[in-house]
Amino acid sequence: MSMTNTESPRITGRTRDEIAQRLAADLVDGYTVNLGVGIPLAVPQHIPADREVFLQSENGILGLGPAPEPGAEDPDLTNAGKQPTSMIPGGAIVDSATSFAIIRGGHLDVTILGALQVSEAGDLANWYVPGRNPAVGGAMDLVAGTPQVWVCMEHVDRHGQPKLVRECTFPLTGRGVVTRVYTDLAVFHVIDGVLTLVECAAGITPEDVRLRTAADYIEAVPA
Amino acid sequence: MSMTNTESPRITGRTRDEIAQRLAADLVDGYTVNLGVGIPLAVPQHIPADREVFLQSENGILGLGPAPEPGAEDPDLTNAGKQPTSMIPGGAIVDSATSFAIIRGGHLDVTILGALQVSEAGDLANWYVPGRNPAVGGAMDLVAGTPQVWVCMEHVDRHGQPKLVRECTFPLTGRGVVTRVYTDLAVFHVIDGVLTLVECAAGITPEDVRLRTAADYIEAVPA
Amino acid sequence: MNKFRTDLHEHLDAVWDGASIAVGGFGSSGRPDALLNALSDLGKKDLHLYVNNVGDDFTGIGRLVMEGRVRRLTGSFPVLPEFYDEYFAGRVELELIPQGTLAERMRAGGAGIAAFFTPSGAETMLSDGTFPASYSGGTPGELLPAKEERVFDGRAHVLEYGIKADFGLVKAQQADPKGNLRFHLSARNFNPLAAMSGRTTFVEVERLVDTGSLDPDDIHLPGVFVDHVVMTAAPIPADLPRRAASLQKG
Amino acid sequence: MNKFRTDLHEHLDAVWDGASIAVGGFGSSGRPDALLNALSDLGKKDLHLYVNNVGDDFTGIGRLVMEGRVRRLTGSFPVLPEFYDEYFAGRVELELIPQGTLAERMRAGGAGIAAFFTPSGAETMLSDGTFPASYSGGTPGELLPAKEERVFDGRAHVLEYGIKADFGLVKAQQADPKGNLRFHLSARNFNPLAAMSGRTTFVEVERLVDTGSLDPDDIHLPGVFVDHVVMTAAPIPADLPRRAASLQKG
Repeated sequence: MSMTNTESPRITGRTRDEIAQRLAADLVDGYTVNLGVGIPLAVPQHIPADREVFLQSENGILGLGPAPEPGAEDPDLTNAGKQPTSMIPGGAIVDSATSFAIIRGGHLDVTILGALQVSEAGDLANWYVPGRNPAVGGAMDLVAGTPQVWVCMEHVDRHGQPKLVRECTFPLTGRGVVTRVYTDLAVFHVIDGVLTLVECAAGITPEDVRLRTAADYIEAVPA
Repeated sequence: MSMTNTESPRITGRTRDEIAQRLAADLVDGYTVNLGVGIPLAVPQHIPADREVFLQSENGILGLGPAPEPGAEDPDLTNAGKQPTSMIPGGAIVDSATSFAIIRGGHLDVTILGALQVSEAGDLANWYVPGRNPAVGGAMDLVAGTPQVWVCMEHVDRHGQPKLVRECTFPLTGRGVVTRVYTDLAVFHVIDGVLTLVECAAGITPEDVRLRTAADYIEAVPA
Repeated sequence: MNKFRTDLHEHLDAVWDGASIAVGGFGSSGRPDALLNALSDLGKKDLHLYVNNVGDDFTGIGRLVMEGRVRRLTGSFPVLPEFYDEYFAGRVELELIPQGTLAERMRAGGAGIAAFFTPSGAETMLSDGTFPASYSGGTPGELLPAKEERVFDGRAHVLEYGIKADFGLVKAQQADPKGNLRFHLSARNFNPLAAMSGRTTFVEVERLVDTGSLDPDDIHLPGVFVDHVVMTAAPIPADLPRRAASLQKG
Repeated sequence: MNKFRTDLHEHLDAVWDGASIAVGGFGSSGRPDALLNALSDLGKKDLHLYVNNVGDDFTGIGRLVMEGRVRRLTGSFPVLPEFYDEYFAGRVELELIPQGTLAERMRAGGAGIAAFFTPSGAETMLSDGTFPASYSGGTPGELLPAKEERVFDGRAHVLEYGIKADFGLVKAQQADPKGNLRFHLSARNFNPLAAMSGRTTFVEVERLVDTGSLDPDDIHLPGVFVDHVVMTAAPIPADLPRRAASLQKG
C-alpha cells in the first residue's frame, strides 16, 4: 500500500510529447490503432519509420492521414474530433455501424486513450466529471471491444493527486479494461489483472513513483 | 365448420398460371416484392404494364430482371434458386445481412410464397415434410418480417385433401403470418386474424369452395 | 416510382408533433441541415431525436434544440454547451448512450432485430439506472432505467433495443430516382443507419443522377430504405463560421 | 504489411482439426472453392462449418462433406441429397437455422454483439427443441436446444448467438495489399459476413490490385477484417458441369 494523502514534491519526468513518444515505441508493425483526444493525438508523429501503423477513426475512417494543408480541407472528411483530416492510400470508408463493429468486435489492436483515473484492477474513468456536461462518444465501445487499451496520462492531476488509484471515484468507462498505462514518470502493465510497474522514466526512481501512486501494484522494473 | 374427410369431385378453376395472374392483378404500383419458388415465379410476367413492381432476391439483389439470354449468364449473378438471372436499371446489390435486414425489418411490401398448408389463423407450413430432407432457406425470415404474406397454391393437394386447414399438421414456417391466399378456386384474405373468402374463381361457387376447405372462415363474396 | 420531390415542405409536413426521428451526420459532417431547418420552418415540436451530436452551432439540431422543439435527445456526444443549459434547466431530456450502441440500435431497428446484448456501457452509470435523463428544479428528475445485464464468455453485457423511428433524415451525395444513394467519405457515418431506422425516410442530396447511372455494386444504400429525395444540400463551405453570431430562442 | 500470399497451403495449414469455419457463398456463387479444396488437400478434419448451402456438387463444401471432414454444419439450405444421406446416417450433424439468422449471427459475432432477439423461426420446430441435430442408428440423437423466447411488441422472438468462428473463408473479385475487398454482383452474399466472423480470415481473389487503386468510398469490406489474400480464384465458367461424374469418398 502506497496511498498518499499529501501532495508530493513536483518532479520532472517525461513531457506530454515524450509520453506519446514512449508509447509509440511499443506499437508493433501492422497494428491498427484508434486514438483518443489529448496526449494520444501526438502518438502518430513518433511512430518509428520502420513500422506501419494504421489509424482508425470512429466516424468510419480506416487509414487516417495527417491534417490537410490549409485550403485542402474537405467538410466530408473529418476526424473523431470533427476536425478536417486526410486519408492515406489503402484507406477505406465504412458507416458508423460497421465502424463500431470493427471496434466492438475486437478487430483493432490497440486503443490509446487519456484518463481521469485508472484503478489497480484496470478500471478506467475518462468520460465524465460529475457536475460538468456529460458526453461519452465512442469511449465505452472502444474499451469494451479493443484487446489492448493503452492509457497515456500525467501521473498526478493538477492538484498533485494520484490518478492511479485503488478504486476509481469518477464514473467508470469500463471495468478491468486497461492493459497499459504510460505516464510522465513510468510505464505500467496490467498482467493477469495485476497492475505492474515495468519501467521508470529517466531520472525517476521506483520510490518517486510509489509516492505519487495511490494504487497497489507490483514492481517489476529491470535493475 | 366445413371439414371434409372424403375426397370431393374434381372441378376446374384457375390454372397455376392463372393463379399467378390473379395475384399479380393485386400488386400495387411501387411495391417491392420477394418471390418464392413454384407458382410465385410466374407472377412477374403477369404484372400489369401500368405498374412498376420491384423484385428482391434474398441473396442480395434488388431489381431482379428476367432470365438472361443463353450465353449471357454470369456465374456472379444468380437468383435465390441459384439460377442465372439479370438486373434492371436502378437495381442494387447488398450483402446477405443487409438483404435480410431489408426482409426482417419490414421494408418489403409483399412476399409471395407457395404453401403445404395454411391454417384459419394464418399459420403457414411450407418448409418441411417430415421424413424428407429438411431445408429452410429464407422462408422463416420472409414470413416473420414482411407486412403482407400472400400465398398462392392449389386449393387441395394431389390426394384431394384440403390445404386450408383448422390447424397445420406440417411443421410451421410462421404463426399468424399469412395475409392472403390465392388458389385455383378462390381468394381469401385474413382480416383481423379471421380467414375470409372474398372471391371465387369464374364458374366456382362458394359451395364448391366450402366442400374443399377444412378451415373455418367467413364468406364475404360480393353477390 | 420516382422518389424525387420538388417541394420539400409539402412532403416533410407529414412529420407530426411528437414524432421520433433518426438523423444522420457526425457533427456537421453529413448532417441533413436543409431537412432539419425545414422542420423548424414548419413549426414542428415535441420531437424525439436520435442523433449522435447536437453539433457546435445553432444550425440543424442546434437550432431545433434552441427553439425548444426537442423533447428528448438520444445520442452520445451533444457538445453544444447551450444544449446542456437546456438539459439542466429541465427543458430537454437526454438519453446518453455509447456511440456504437446508437449506431447498432438504429441498424437493429431497421433490420427487425428487437434487441441485442453488447458489452459497451456494461457496469457503468449509463446502464445502472443512476444517470439523470432529465432535471427538474435543478435536481435530477427521471433516471435512465437500469439495463438488463447478462454475462457472456465471462464478460458483462447489457440489453439494448432496436430503434424504429417514425422518420429518418439523411444527407447523401448522390441519389437516383429509385432512391439509391451514395455518400462521400466520412459524411457517410450515421446516414445509412438513420435511413434504415426511419419508417419513412427523407434524403437531401447534392446531386440527382439518372436511373441506371449508379453501378449496382457501388450503391451504399439501396432505395428500398428511402421514400423521398430532395436536392437541397450544397457542400458545406470550408470557411463556414463554426458558431452563428445571432440566435433567436423560441 | 502486405497481405498477399503466394503459398496458399503454407498459410492455410494454420487451420487445426476441429476448427470452426465461417464460409462465404450462396450455392456455388461466390463460394471460395480454392480455399475449401485446399482444406481437403491438407487433410483437415472434424470441422464445424458455418455456411448457407452445401451446394449441388462434390466440389467445395460438398467435397469436404463427402470426404468425411465435416463434423457439424450450420446452415439454412444444404440441398445436396448426399449430404442428407450422411446426416441421417449419423456421420454429420446439422444445425438448421433460418438464412437471415445465419447472416446476422455471422455479422454479430464479428461485431462484438453476443446475442440478439429475432422473430425469425420463433414458434417453429427450429426453436422449440424438437429438431434433430444428429441421427444415431436411424433415429434422432441430439436435438437442437430450445431457444430462449421473449415477446417484443406482441410478437414472439428468439435469442440467437453471434458466431465467432476460428477462421473465415471468403471469395472476392478484387483485393489490394491491405486486404481491402470488392465483390462482384450477387457473389457478394455471405462473404463480407464470413470475413467479419472469422478470427483469422483467408480470401481468394480473381484480381490483385495496387494499394490506392480502390477508391475508399468503393471498398465493400475494409482490410481490417482480412488476414491472408491469395490469387487462386478464376471466374466459374458458365458451362461448368453442375455435378461431378466421379466421386471418391474418404
